[in-house]
Amino acid sequence: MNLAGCLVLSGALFAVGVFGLLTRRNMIAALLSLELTVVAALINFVAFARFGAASATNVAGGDAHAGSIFVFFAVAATAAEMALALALVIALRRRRQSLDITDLDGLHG
Amino acid sequence: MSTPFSTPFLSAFLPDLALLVLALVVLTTEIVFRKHQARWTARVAVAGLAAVLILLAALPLPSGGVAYAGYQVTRSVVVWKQLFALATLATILLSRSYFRNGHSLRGALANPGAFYGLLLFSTTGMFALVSARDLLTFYIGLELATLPLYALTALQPRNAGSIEAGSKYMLMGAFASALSLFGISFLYGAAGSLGFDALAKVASAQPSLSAQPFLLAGVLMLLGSLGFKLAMVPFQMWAPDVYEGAPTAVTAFLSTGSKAAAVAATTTLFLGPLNLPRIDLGAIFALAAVLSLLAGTLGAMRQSNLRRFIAYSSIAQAGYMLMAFTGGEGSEAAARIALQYNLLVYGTASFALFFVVSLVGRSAPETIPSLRGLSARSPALAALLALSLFSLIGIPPLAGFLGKFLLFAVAARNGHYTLIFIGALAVALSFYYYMRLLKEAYQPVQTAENRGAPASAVPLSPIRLSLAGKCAAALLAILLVVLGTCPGMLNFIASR
Amino acid sequence: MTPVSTFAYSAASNLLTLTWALPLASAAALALFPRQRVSAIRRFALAANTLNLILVAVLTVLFFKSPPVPNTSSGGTETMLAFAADHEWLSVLNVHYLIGVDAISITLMLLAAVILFSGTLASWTIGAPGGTGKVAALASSENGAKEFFILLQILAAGVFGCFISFDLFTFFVFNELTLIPTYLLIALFGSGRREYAAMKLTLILMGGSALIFLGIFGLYFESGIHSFSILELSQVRFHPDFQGWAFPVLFLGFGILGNMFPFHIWSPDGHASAPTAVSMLLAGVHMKLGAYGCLRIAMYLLPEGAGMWMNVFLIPAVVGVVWGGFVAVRQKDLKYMNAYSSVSHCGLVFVGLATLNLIGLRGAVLQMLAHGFITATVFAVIGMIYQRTHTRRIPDMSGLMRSIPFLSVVFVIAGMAALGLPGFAGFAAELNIFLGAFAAAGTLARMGAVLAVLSIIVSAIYILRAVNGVLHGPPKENAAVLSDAVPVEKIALLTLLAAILVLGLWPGPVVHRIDDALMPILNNLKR
Amino acid sequence: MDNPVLLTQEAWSSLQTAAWAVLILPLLSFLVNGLWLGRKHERAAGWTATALLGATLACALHVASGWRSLVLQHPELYPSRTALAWEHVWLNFGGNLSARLGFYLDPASVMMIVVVSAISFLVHFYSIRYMKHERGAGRFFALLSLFTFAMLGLIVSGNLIQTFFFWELVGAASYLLIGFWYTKPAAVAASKKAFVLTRFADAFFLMGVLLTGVNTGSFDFLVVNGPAAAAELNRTLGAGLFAFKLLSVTTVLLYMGAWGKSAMFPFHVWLPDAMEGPTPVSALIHSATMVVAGVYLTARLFPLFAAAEHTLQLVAFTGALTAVFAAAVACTQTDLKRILAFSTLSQLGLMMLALGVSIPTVANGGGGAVTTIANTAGYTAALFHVFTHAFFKSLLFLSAGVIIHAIHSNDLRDAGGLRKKMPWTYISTLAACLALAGLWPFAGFFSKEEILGAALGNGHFTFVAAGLLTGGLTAFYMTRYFVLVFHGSARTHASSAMNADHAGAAHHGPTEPLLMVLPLIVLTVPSVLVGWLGRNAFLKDMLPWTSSATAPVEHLEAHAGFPWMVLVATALALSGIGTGLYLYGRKRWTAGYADDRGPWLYRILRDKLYVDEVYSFLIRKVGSRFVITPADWAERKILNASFDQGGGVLNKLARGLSRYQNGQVQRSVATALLGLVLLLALYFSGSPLPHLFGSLK
Repeated sequence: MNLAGCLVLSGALFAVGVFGLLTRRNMIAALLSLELTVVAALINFVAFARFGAASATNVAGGDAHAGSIFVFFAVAATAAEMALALALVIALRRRRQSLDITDLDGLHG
Repeated sequence: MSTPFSTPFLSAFLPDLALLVLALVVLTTEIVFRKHQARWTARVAVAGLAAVLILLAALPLPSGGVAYAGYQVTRSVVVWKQLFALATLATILLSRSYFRNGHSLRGALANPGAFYGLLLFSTTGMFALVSARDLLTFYIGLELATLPLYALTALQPRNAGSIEAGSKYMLMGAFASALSLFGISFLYGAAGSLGFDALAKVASAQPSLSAQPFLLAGVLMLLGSLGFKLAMVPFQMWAPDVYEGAPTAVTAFLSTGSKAAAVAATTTLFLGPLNLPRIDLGAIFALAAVLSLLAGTLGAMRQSNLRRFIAYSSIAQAGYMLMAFTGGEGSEAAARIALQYNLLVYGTASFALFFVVSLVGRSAPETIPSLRGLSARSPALAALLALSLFSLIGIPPLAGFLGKFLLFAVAARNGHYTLIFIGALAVALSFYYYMRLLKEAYQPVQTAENRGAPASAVPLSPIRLSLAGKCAAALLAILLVVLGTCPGMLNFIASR
Repeated sequence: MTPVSTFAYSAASNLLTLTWALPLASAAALALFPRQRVSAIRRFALAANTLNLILVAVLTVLFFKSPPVPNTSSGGTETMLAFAADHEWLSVLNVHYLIGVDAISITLMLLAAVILFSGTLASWTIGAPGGTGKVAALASSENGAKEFFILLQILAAGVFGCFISFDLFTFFVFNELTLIPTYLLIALFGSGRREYAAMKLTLILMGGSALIFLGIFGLYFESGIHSFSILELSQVRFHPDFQGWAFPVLFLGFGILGNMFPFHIWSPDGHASAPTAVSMLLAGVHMKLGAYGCLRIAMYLLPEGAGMWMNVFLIPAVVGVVWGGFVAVRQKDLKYMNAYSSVSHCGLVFVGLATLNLIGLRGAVLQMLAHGFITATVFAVIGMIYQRTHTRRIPDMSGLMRSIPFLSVVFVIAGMAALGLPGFAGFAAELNIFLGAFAAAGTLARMGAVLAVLSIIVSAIYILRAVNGVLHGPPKENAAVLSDAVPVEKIALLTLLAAILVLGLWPGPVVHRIDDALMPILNNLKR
Repeated sequence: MDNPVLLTQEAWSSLQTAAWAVLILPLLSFLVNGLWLGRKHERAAGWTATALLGATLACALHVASGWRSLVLQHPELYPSRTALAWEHVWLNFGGNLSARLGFYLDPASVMMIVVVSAISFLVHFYSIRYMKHERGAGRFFALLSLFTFAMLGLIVSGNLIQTFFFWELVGAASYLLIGFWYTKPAAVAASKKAFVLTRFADAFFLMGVLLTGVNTGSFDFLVVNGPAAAAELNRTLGAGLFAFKLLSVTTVLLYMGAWGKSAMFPFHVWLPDAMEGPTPVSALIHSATMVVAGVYLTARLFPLFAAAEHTLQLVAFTGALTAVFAAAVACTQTDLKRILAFSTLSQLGLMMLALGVSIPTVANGGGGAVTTIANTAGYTAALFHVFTHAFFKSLLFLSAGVIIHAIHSNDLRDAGGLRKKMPWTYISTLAACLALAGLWPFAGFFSKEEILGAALGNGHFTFVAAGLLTGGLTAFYMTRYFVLVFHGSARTHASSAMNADHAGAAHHGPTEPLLMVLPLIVLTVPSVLVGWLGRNAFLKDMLPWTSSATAPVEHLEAHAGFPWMVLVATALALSGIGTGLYLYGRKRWTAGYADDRGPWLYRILRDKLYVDEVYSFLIRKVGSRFVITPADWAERKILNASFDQGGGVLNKLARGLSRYQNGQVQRSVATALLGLVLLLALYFSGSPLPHLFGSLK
């Protein structure tokens, strides 16, 4: 695998995630696709850490490990976000019985 | 390298730590105070924030500022923090009455501890965001500043709009944070390290941005995510719905605190490492500014809901602030001064407006017609409304004018004369839609009666202001005029 | 940065600051008055404005006694100021509170003070039950006298501030300061389609100030010395390309405020809906701010730009003169008639400016003064007739000479002055403008001059139509017995008429001083 | 070129004070009556005004005698017989171009001061009785004095600006006086018509003044009339088709002023309507003073007009045309004052004709740049006729006033058989009619003979014929007027009782009040004697200012054809009187036919050749439909509408935006993405859009 391969993979994943967000009507499905986009970003980080300019040219100050460390923080932050999102989903379920995103157009204009 | 516990480091980061501790304390006060939870929690929060503010002002700071690993605190960063703290303090003061029953047609707010806790957590995030020295701290600060807002928006489960606004905001926000992650990954890829100095070196090394795909992709995506938080075009479509759905106090915080954080973030990034002549972002910021002005003006022109009106007006104000980023080489200092001063002024005017809205909102739905006859019900409030509107428009001698003048000055330095003209035209058009509010306020209730129409739906009960309310109104009014005429505050910010 | 020529910092400059501080202070004081005591409010406002008039008169006498001696060291292109003062206001932007007065500004201030004084007198019945000031707009049952006079004083403060400030930022701040009161005065106290007229007026004026805003930034940054002071900027030679676009921007910006032809659409509606005192101040003084700005800022600082563009701007000016006249002939409403006559006379001011020679410029400044006094008198008389007959339509009135002789005589005199009868200020100004136009080179200037002279025919037609329609002819049967002018109104009208006559019969001293003030501008234009 | 010598010697001081008084006194009378007396004590107003005007007349005489003794008798000191009593700079325009207020003495102005103040004094005196029961008499006297002040100011002016200054004041005063009875719509319309029409001509006059000033560098008559100024103006401007000589254009523009004020042919329509004003006004303004201002101006600028090729011919032509036309129309009018108005028009035409014929026709050497004016007979004749005409024409108007006062109507058909009731009026009117007809001993004969002589001397035979024809017609209509008024039976016209709307007339005093008759008698004397006495003085002294001091004045009597021409003129006059007596005395012709009966020529002339109708057509159809209405429409529909349309467009856009904002989250995300992609594409495409807002540095 080389850098280009990884980038293509993450780009594809990102596209799938965005497509899912835009088309799926169910809230949870949308959250899932959002997760996909985050995963794509994480792959990117690791790819750059491994193949990225930092390691190859060993640019002064560049450190290969920053990418992996970043992944941990990113995962933690996204987890918090998803927890919050699910709490909202539950509240929405209790309030409206339907998780259809397209119904969420009470506020408009 | 100063060790984490040597005095300058400690003194620099004490306020941030104190704020974090305060947030945790406020979360737990619910347990301690059974009765009158709201009042006590608010008192603790206010006291804590006051302490943080004092710390920020008093703590000695070497002129060059203190830096440790991903965190640095310079004198201008302190000003940003003071702005955030002030915004949060004002929000807390504004939201206190919302916990009592009958204060708003939307029903009372529940669990104060969570409310204030989330607010303080968001402020801590902003503190971190603005004192970042590398992309990691930047990302963490950004997330910590934004997540609590989703929860805050959805804090009134009984009110359908709140849940819907919260969900929408969360979905948009999540997408934006994913975008920022993606962007940061590319920047990391390009710079090889997360540090801002590495990023700056890489950004200035390559001949042109287009030759550097990763840098370009990273920059644009980050611009997207910050644009979302700034509510600039084309990422502004969430703002009207969320402003309308969220509780009033949260909307106030969104339009002042969150916007200030977004501007601070954009400043730290795009006027810091990425502000290099080759990166011709100035033109893109200019285009975004013009589109935001247009969207804000058009949106506000026909709006009858007060909250959505304020949303569109804040989009337009974002347009003005974007102008500061078109200053090009060597305009960082001027842009920072202009942005900080404008945010202070815009914040004051917005809170004055929200103060009026909250009082009017007690007995009437928060729509523009419900302002009718305000001058009869309470001349002081009508005068405050007039002052805040004139300041939002930017008419001298009120503070808004000086703020906008500084912003335009930064754009003019780089020769963006067409942009300034459009900005000035937007000021003219803004006069039209802001005056719709004032016209309602000074509309004679009499003519409605003597034209035989039934007495307007709003009972003409005069609005009585509590003592605290009166002081707040007076303070805001004086601030609006003094900030416009006396150079004191401007010199303070400039000296930082 | 060339050092700002040191001024004899004299105590008089405090007096100069007082000219705008006094109205503002009286506005604040008026706020403390209880709403019901209308007569107390009126008397206080009158006292404040009288004091202001005396102050400005004293300053004028002081100025005329010892005018600033022009220094010809720097090629005479530096305006010498009397009663000058220079305090730093915003160090971040290098903004100075630089005030001072030369002949042009002191005479315009005198104009403003006289009109403010007589305007206060003319709106004596505002707020009184049954008076025109019955404020439908204010929700409270009492009348709006308090708000009316507060806003009027703020408007006055803004106008005075403009005339004395020689720093572009301060000038712009004072210019914008007049926007809010004008809007509120017309929207709350006007008549007819007042909200529409007030909004239209303010939007177009703000559009104009957008252009001025742009021009000021251009001057600040392109001058290299990053200063707003008009005196310093006048010594800078801007790049011709910059002047190429900056001059039209600034001239149009001020032209919109100064009622130039295509952008005059705000003034007829604005004047017709405004209460008497406001339309007097608006047409008499506020519009002169536009022409003053064109002369002091656009032409003085960007002379090469003026050279390039003046022929182009001659066309809208001349068309404005003729257009204002033709449209005025058809107007039925007296205020619209006078508003369009103001369009025509302000067009003459721009024709004067477009000649770019001493006589023409002098004519323009004189026309500013003359038209200021004359249009204020006509609006005052129309306002007083409206208070009595409650109608402004010419066909509805006839034969008023018999019932209100004093007002009718003043109306005839003001009408004669308006159509440029010699002996009044109008003729002295028009003579200079026409002579300047004929002396200017170029066939376009000469054709413009011919059209401008022919406009005196049209002005005769519409003024006589109004004067004869309203005053002469058989008195209407239902004409209730109208009460003639009360002493208060008489004083207002007589002060204005005195000014018109003095300026018309003895223009010598004023013209001599104005020539000295115009010298620096001309030397710049010739460089 | 000799500038006017400012009278500085001590000897002139009394002359200077008198000169100041001549101007100040009428102004004082205006202020006193206008501000104070006018409203409170109407009676007193009349007497104070008359007293002050009497004092003015005295001062004028003193000035005249002083001038005569000090200037006229010393040709060596004052070769051009001109002097300047005092001068005060009003405004200067750089160089020696300046507007000055001065008191300029030369033969023409001295003569005019005396004539104007005399007639004004008499008219004031007459008005005391005439306006006795009039409402607002105080205002009348104030305005009359204002007019006299303005007229005197115009006469004594030494430069074009001062002339224009008082020219306009005279116009305004006549507007106020014509519209004195402001409740009569006819009077109001007439005053507006007079003012607007004269203002129309004054606009062109102002242009002429400005062009002269700009091109010759000065406004003073002495400089303007000098050869240098004419040479400077003598260049062609414009090219090809539009090439025009600046000198001729300037002089025609200057003549336009006189054209309008002296009511020459196309601009005469306002004078007959001006008769709506009170009769004393007509007596002063529309006979002796204001209308003559045009002739006076042309006389003042005579050397300049002579220098221009065709201007004097234009003057002569308009003069002749007006003379003949007015005389013909006068024969058919039925209104007393309108007959006199047209008669004044006709006499003015003669004066202009006289001025016009001053230089020999092109045939015998005339035309081209005239350095020395060979033959100034026309100039002298014109001013002589102004002098004589002033007296008998004001006499006629005043007597008409008495007649109207008695029969309470202006209509000729109501008058008749008044010979016995008004003996004094009868005698004075007879003298005036004979003078006007130009019979031998009376004043008219000498001045009209001079005019015809001048025309004959310079070879203008067509104009001589016109003059003779006018003389004949004048005699005819004056006889008609005289016979129908004084002789025959007292015809009571059906409507005479009703049209007593004329406010002042409804009272029963003596038919011939003494106070009104005195001025008539006083005026009869000059009407008879002034021609015979004044002729030599005029011929010797009344010469135009010429560059070369001693211009040979060739007397006309020596001209061969002169004596027979006098005989032909007298014969024509007598035949005119004879036919008049025959038709109206013996055959009892009535004053005029009912509206549409009578021969076609009669009807055309009675309707004044429909010139009024042409004017109203021009104004109503052409003026308002093609100029005013489109301007008004464009103002409302295009200019004002542009603002509202702009608002409309913005509203539509706003509605579109709020519809787009339908609350769907997915739409928000999609817009965000689309925006991001667009920004990327924009950045790369290098399209001008981002740079549109880029820096203009």
